[in-house]
Amino acid sequence: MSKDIRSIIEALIFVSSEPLSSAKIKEVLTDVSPEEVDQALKELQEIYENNNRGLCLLQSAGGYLLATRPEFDPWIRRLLQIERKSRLSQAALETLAIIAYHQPITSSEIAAIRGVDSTGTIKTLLEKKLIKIVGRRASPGRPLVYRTTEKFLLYFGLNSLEDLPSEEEIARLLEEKDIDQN
Amino acid sequence: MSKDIRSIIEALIFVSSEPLSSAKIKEVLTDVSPEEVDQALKELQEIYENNNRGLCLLQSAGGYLLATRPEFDPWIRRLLQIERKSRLSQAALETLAIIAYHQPITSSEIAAIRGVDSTGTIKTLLEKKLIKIVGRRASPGRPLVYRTTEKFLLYFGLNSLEDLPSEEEIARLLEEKDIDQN
Amino acid sequence: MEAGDLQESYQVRLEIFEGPLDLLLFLIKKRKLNIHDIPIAVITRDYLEYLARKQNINLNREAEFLLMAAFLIFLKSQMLLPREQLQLNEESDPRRILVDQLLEYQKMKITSSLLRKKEEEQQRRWLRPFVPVPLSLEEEEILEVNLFDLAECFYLLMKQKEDENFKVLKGREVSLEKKMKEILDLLEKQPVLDFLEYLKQQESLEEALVAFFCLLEMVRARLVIAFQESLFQTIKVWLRRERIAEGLG
Repeated sequence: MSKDIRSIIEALIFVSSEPLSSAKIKEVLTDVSPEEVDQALKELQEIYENNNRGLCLLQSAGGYLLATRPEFDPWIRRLLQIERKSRLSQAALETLAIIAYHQPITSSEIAAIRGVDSTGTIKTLLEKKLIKIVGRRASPGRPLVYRTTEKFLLYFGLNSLEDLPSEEEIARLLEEKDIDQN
Repeated sequence: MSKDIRSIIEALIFVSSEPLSSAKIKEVLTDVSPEEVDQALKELQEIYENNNRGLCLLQSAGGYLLATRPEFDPWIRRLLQIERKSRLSQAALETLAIIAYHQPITSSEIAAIRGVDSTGTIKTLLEKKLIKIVGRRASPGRPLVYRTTEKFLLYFGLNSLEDLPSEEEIARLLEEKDIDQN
Repeated sequence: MEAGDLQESYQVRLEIFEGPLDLLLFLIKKRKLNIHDIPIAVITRDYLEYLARKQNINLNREAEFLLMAAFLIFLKSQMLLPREQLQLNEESDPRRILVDQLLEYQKMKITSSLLRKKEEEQQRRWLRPFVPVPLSLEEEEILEVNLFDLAECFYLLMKQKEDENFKVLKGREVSLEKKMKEILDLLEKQPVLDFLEYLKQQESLEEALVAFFCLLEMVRARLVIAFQESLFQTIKVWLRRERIAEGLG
C-alpha cells in the first residue's frame, strides 16, 4: 500500500501548478494517515535523490515540485529555442535582499539602506510578483509596507525565509572576502 | 553514456508541452547517433512500464509525453478542485476590486463599471465570504448592497479599508520609470 | 593613491555603481581601508575625484551621489574639530552613521550575491511550462492575487472607464522650480541658510535630493554663494544680491 501512496503523491505533484504542500496532499488523501503521507514523501524524495534520472523532486516555497536537473539546461533551451533566461538587475537583487531581511518594510526604509531611491525597482518587483504590498505602516504619511512573496521563494529555490543565510553566515562570508582581497 | 541520454530525453519530454517526436529529440541531441536515441527511448519506455510509479510515458500523436497513470484520476480531480477553491478568477478579482473601492455598492453599479453582468461572480465572492450583503438601497427595486468582509481584510493583510492603496499610489507605482532596467 | 591609481577603476562607468554606498565600498576596498576607521579626508578626495571625472551619468542618481559628497564634506569638517572635543569613542564618532550604513549595505550586497547564485542554479531547472487541463472544470482563468493586483485591477478598470477625462493624480511630487523658490524665499528672510539643517527638515529623501540639486543649480546660475569651511560644520548659503534681480525672473 505504501508504494501506492508514493505513486499517488508523485502523480499529484506532477499535475500541481505550484509547489504542493504536504497539508494539501493530506487533504486529498483523506483515507491515509498524516504520518503515512509524511513517510511516503520522505521515501519519494530518497528515490529521486538516488535514481539520478532526468527529473528531481524539489522542496521549495513550502511545497514539493518536479523539475529537470540543472545539468540538462543546455538541451532544454535548445529544444524550446530559448535564450538564457533574463536575470534580475543588480538593483532588483539588492532591493529584494533588503526586503527579505527587513520585512515588513517601507519604500523609504529601503531607500535609506540602499542610499538611492528605489521606487522604480519596487515597481518592477511588484510586477514580477516577487514582492507584494501587505498594508501600511502606522507612521506619518502611512506609507505602504512590502513583503516578499511565495514566488520569491520559488524563484530562488528557497523553502522558507529561514533558508536565507543567517547573520553569522553573512559575517563569515564577509571575512572570507576580506581574506581574498589581501 | 546511454544512461545520460535517457535522462536528457526524459527531461526534454517533461518540459515539452506537446508530444515530443523522436525526430525532434534527434535534432536536439546532435552529437548522439539516431540509433542511440532510438535505443535510449526504448529503454526509457521499459523503465516506465516496469517501475509502476505515478507517471507513465505515453506514445501518442507521433510523439512521447509524460502523464499520470489513469488509476490516480480521482485523487487528481480532488486536488485540482481544492487548488481551484483557494484562488480567484479574473472576473472575481475585478468585482472584488470594485466593491473594495466603491462600497457600499449594488450589483447593477458593479455591472455598470465592469460592463458585464456580475451576478455569478458576486455569488462566488459571497460563498468565499470575501463580501457580504449589508442591506438594501432605498432606490427603485430596492437592490441589495454589498461590502467587503473582515475575511477580505485578512486575505490581503490589511488592518482596515483605509489601508487599501490609493489610486494615486498605484498610479505612481505603475508609471514610475524602471530605472533599474539598464 | 595618486590620480593615476584611479585611472583603471575609472574605466568602470558610474552607472554600474548602484549608488553612492556602492561607490564608497568600492573605494574603501580599493585602498584596503578599515571600514570602522575610514580616513574621511582621503575617501572624500577619492570620491570627489571619481565624481568629477564621470560622464553621462544618470541624472536620477547623480543627485544621490552628490548628496553623499555633501555628507562626506560635512564629515570631513567634523573630523577637523579639536581632538579633545572629539573624543573618538564609538558613540561620538561623527563617522558612526556612515559606517553603520556601509556595514548594512555591505551585508545586503553579500546577500544579493548569494541570491544571484541561487537564481543561476534555479534558472537552469525547468518546471513544466503548462498546467494540465482539468478535465471537466470550467475554463475560467484562475489566479493568485495580492493587494497590488487588487488595487492595480481597480485602477485599470477606472482608467478604462473614464478614459480621456481621467486625470492621473501624481503623488506629492516636489518640483525643482518650487523647491528653488522655497529656498530663495528663505534666503530673503534670513541672511544665511544652514544647508544641512535645511536638508534634515525635508520630509522625504526625494525632497532632500531635489533641495540639494536646487542648491547646485543656484550655485551654477550664480544666484547664491555656497560656502563650506572646515571649521564650520555645515554648508552655508548666501544670496548673491546683485544677481537676484535678473535671476529667476
